[in-house]
Amino acid sequence: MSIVETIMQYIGAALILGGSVFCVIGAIGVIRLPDFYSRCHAAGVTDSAGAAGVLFGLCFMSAPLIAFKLITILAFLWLSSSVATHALVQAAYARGVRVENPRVKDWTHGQETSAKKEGEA
Amino acid sequence: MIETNSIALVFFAFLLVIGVAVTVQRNLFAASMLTGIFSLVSAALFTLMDAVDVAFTEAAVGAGFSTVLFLATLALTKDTEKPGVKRPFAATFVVLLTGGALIYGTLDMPAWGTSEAPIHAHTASYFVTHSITDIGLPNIVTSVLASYRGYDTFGELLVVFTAGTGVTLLMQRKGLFRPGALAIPPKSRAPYVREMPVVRAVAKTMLPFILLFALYVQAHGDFGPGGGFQAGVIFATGFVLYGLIWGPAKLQPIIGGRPVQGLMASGVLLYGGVGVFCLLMGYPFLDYSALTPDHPVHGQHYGIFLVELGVGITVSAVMLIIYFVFSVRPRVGRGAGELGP
Amino acid sequence: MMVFAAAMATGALHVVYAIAVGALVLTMALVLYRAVSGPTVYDRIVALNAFGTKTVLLIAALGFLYGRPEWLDLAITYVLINFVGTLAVMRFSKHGSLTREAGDDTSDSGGRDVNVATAAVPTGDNAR
Amino acid sequence: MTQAAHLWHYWLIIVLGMLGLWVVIAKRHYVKKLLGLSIFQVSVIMFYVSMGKVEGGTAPVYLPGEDGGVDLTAAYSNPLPHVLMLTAIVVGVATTALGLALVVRIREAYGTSEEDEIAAADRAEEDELHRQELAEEAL
Amino acid sequence: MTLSDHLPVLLVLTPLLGAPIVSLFRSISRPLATLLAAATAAIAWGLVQQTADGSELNYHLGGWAPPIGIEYEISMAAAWTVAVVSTLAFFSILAGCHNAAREVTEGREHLYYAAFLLCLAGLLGMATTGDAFNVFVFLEISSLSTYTLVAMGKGRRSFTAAFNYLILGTIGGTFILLGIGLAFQATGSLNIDDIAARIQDLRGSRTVLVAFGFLATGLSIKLAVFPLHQWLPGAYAESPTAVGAFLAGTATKVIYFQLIRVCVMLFGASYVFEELHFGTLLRWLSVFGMFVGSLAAVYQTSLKRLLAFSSIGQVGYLTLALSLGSELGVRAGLLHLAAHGITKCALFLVTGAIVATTGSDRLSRLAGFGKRRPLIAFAFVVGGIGLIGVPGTAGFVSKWALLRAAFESGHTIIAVLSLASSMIAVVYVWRVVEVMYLKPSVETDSADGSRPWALMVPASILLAVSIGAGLYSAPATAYASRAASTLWNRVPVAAGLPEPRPVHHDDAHDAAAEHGAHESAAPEGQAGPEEGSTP
Repeated sequence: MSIVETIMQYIGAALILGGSVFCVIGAIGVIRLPDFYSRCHAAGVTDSAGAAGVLFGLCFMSAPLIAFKLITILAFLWLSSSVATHALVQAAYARGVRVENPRVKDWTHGQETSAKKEGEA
Repeated sequence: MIETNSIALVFFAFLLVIGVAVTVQRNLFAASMLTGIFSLVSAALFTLMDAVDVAFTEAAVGAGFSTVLFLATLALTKDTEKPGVKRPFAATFVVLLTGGALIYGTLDMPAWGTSEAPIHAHTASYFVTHSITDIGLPNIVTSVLASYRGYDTFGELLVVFTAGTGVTLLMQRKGLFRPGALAIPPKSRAPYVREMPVVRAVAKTMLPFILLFALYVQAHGDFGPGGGFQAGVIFATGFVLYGLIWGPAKLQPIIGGRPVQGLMASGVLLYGGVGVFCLLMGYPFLDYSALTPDHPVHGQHYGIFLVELGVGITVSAVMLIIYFVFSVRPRVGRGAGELGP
Repeated sequence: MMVFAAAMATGALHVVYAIAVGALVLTMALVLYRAVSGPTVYDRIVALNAFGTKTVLLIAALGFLYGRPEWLDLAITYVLINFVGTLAVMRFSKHGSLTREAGDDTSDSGGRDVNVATAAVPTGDNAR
Repeated sequence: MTQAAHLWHYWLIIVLGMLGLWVVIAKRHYVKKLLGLSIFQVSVIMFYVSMGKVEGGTAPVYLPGEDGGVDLTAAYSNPLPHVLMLTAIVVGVATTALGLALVVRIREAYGTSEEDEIAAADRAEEDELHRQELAEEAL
Repeated sequence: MTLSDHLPVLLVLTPLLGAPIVSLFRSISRPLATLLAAATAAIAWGLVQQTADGSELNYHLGGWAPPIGIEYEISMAAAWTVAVVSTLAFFSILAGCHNAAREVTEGREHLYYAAFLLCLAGLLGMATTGDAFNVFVFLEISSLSTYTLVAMGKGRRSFTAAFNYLILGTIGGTFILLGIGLAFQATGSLNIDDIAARIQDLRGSRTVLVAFGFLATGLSIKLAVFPLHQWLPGAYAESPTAVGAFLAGTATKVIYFQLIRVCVMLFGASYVFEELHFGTLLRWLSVFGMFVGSLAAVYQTSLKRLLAFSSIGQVGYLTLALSLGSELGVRAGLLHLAAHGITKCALFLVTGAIVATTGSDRLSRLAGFGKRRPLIAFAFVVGGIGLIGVPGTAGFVSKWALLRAAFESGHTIIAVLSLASSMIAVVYVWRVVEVMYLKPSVETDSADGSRPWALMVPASILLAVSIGAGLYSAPATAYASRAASTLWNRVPVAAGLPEPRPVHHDDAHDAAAEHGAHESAAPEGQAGPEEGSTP
């Protein structure tokens, strides 16, 4: 095994472990954060940083074809999960789901009526 | 093995939690989503148990298509369940009896995973040892599926066809497939058109790749997990995505009515036609050696390719039709006792 | 260096995959808790979506752990299914129960009989 | 007790399946019944698949061998249950689709998808018919 | 191989491939479906003729020998069953031709006929296959199409009937799947003969016991054996006339044949009846079923429901014959399978004709029907007499065989009880006769513009067959005796693994050359029609 491969494996291992850590952190966020929108953010961390870490890390360990598939998965994942979250948040907002975090000004409250109207249109 | 077992144990715990959640959840939208996740986790468990083809199918069908159907149904029916159960003690008794009998039956089964179990000793050993020379494909599952037990698969295709026929009979309204039958009145345009532009753009980008991936799965089934059935479902899923975002009225001119119904039958006829061709050549039904009598192995390859194609065509057509007739069904008002067509 | 490389190639790499799998399983467990407990349907959907994507990563990692990484096709399917599933939830719940839970974040209004305003039928006139 | 160490996979699967069966029998809402049915079916599929697992084996797709051929010495899991279960999955989804189509029609015809309400509606209809017949006979 | 060698598979293929073809040609779907059903029936009778000497036809699908591949195995009993089933299917479809137009929404008859043919194909495939899992596959084809067909009935209750049938039927099917799986686990084979031979050494195994339990329970659900019969009345009574006639005549009969095979062939009669004493359990369930079904039939107010409950009672006779655990019992079972199938199919068709003239199948609407429509009423009486088992009808032949079998196995009480339940049959048939002939006509028929003759012609032919077989029963009884004895005395042989096909040594290289594959040292597998990309 050449030095280059070894270094690649180290980088890969580091990325995988880093991605795993991001996943767990994000998951804790999904549990602990107070309202829907901030939980969305936490879930997003697992889907972006977590997924990227794990999948890029695996890329470093694998043959070109496998790496290509991994990149494809990552591309699909990034596109689909971010879009799904976006659509979901928009729907939730239109339905008047509130921000619960007391330290942030609840600006949904003021616009609730117009949001409701839009949602029913 | 300890690794496998511990991961399996965690998966089982997930499945139990999800199962209980499905049972107690009275919001049926949530219950359907949880069932989808149940399928996804069980598919992961199948992978762990080396059943990659089964996992592929379960993910595409159980987690994907079934869930979409459940949701589409719930959009048409009442979506919360009334509290309370029917005959809880009788049900529990039946379930305990059945489960007890099954557990009693496992007591004489060989330990999980032993390679000496009789199930591995007899026919399976033949498939593992000889399918490479008999048929010559790396994926043993495909060899068994399409050739050794090709008739079962033919039956399976007919099951799909039956479902397609049945759902169409039950749900299709007259003139549904006529062009313009689904013209959207301007007032109710909102639900589709108002859909977020970002979603639309991304879906449009992904669509060709999904269809391409389906073709890849179709062709690659001989070499790895995949095959006609999985490809058919994924192909249909691409169109389902299109229908979800642009609405069935936009989907209808693309898939057409009669053409899809024709495809539904033609996949079955392609599969059966290959068999009948063998029969006419003087070989038994579905003996693909008849395709190239000089080189039986080549015949097997051609035969498997053709029948997998037939499976793919019928499955995608049936899935599309089923989704389509569900999604265009108008929602009935609450308590309306009117009859259907 | 070569010694390390040998270690990486045999045992350590395996351990890395195992840790990744463990972390992903932990993530799934936590997210599943959110999916089961709610409180709003939107929370469930987000959690289930995240659960699905973690399954994708898990399948990929498992493939490497067991030395058959060519199973990645499976993971691609999972991504697609997950995306379509989430969109389907949103599309079909447009007039459904999602509105119902949004109002009260405290409980599932499961059994409550709330009148769903019969919103415009999307494909109106083929009914007749 | 030694058996528990070897058979717990099967037993957990059986518990899952029985959960599904319980939902089918005890729940009243038709969609819920179908959800339970699909859980039951998935468990049966799992039961088959786990019978096919060989310890230390790998998926039944040939590994490349030493001499450019395939590796026949490796332990492969049993492909036969997998093939059977592909069919069973298809049967499951076909049943689900048909069942859901029926649920939609039932809902349209009765205005509900709860079993007891439908039974009550049927009984009321039957009673009404009977009453009419009695009235006719009396005439 | 000549065409007649292919008859076993052609029998199933004709309706199976006929269904998609029928669904494509909507304008000629009606005559096409009738033609296909007729062809199927002809093939089935050809098989009866081929097996008449007690031989067994084997057909290896895909060219793979039994334990590896799927085998069609047509014994005399199987040929008997498929002949009855396909003939009844032909007559039902002939009758349904007329009625489909009214009962199925316009523009969809072609799909209706496709479902009909699929149902037939599923039943035939189940009866002829020699592979346990293949039984499940074809069971599901027939079940799924049955659910659809039942839901085609007139009122909204047909939907609930179909749904209940779907739920119970799927549970039954899944139980059967579990049973097959456990037997597969114990023996490693899926071929019925092979399992049967291997299971003889595993008699003490708890797995085998539970496998039998699940197979028997699953089949009992599908067969509507007494405590598991809830789906049957709705499914038969709410479905369209032709479907009701077809199901009543065939569906339970094929399942019954499967139960015979499971008890006698798969697990071995000595295991099932002597070790497990399954016969005792089944016998009492049958007796209960006979009484419950017949008594419930007495209290029905609609004709179709009356016939449906009578079917539950008749299933009791069928299982009673099997539960005797003797060759004579199987013979009686085979005879009753045919006799009841023909009679019940005819009765449902006559009921269809009654509905077509009066507009309802309520008993109260039949007052004075005997004077208004003497021929239809007479046909019903003839059918009812067959149902009771009066001498001179096919029903008598089979019930006599059953009584003889019961006496010979020493079950005198059972024989007396079955006679007693026949007396209840007299009561419910008499109720109809009383209403039709003795009550004054209260109203004129609500003419709904349909001609009952399309239904009456096939029904009369079937009734004539029933009377003919009752008067001249020798060929049928002789065939059934022989079929029962071959089935009963069959010794299963464990199938060894076949030799693999000879390898063409240059296959891989040829293929590589032909398809331009670059890796000359590629594994043989990669030389497929599409180029491989295995990493």
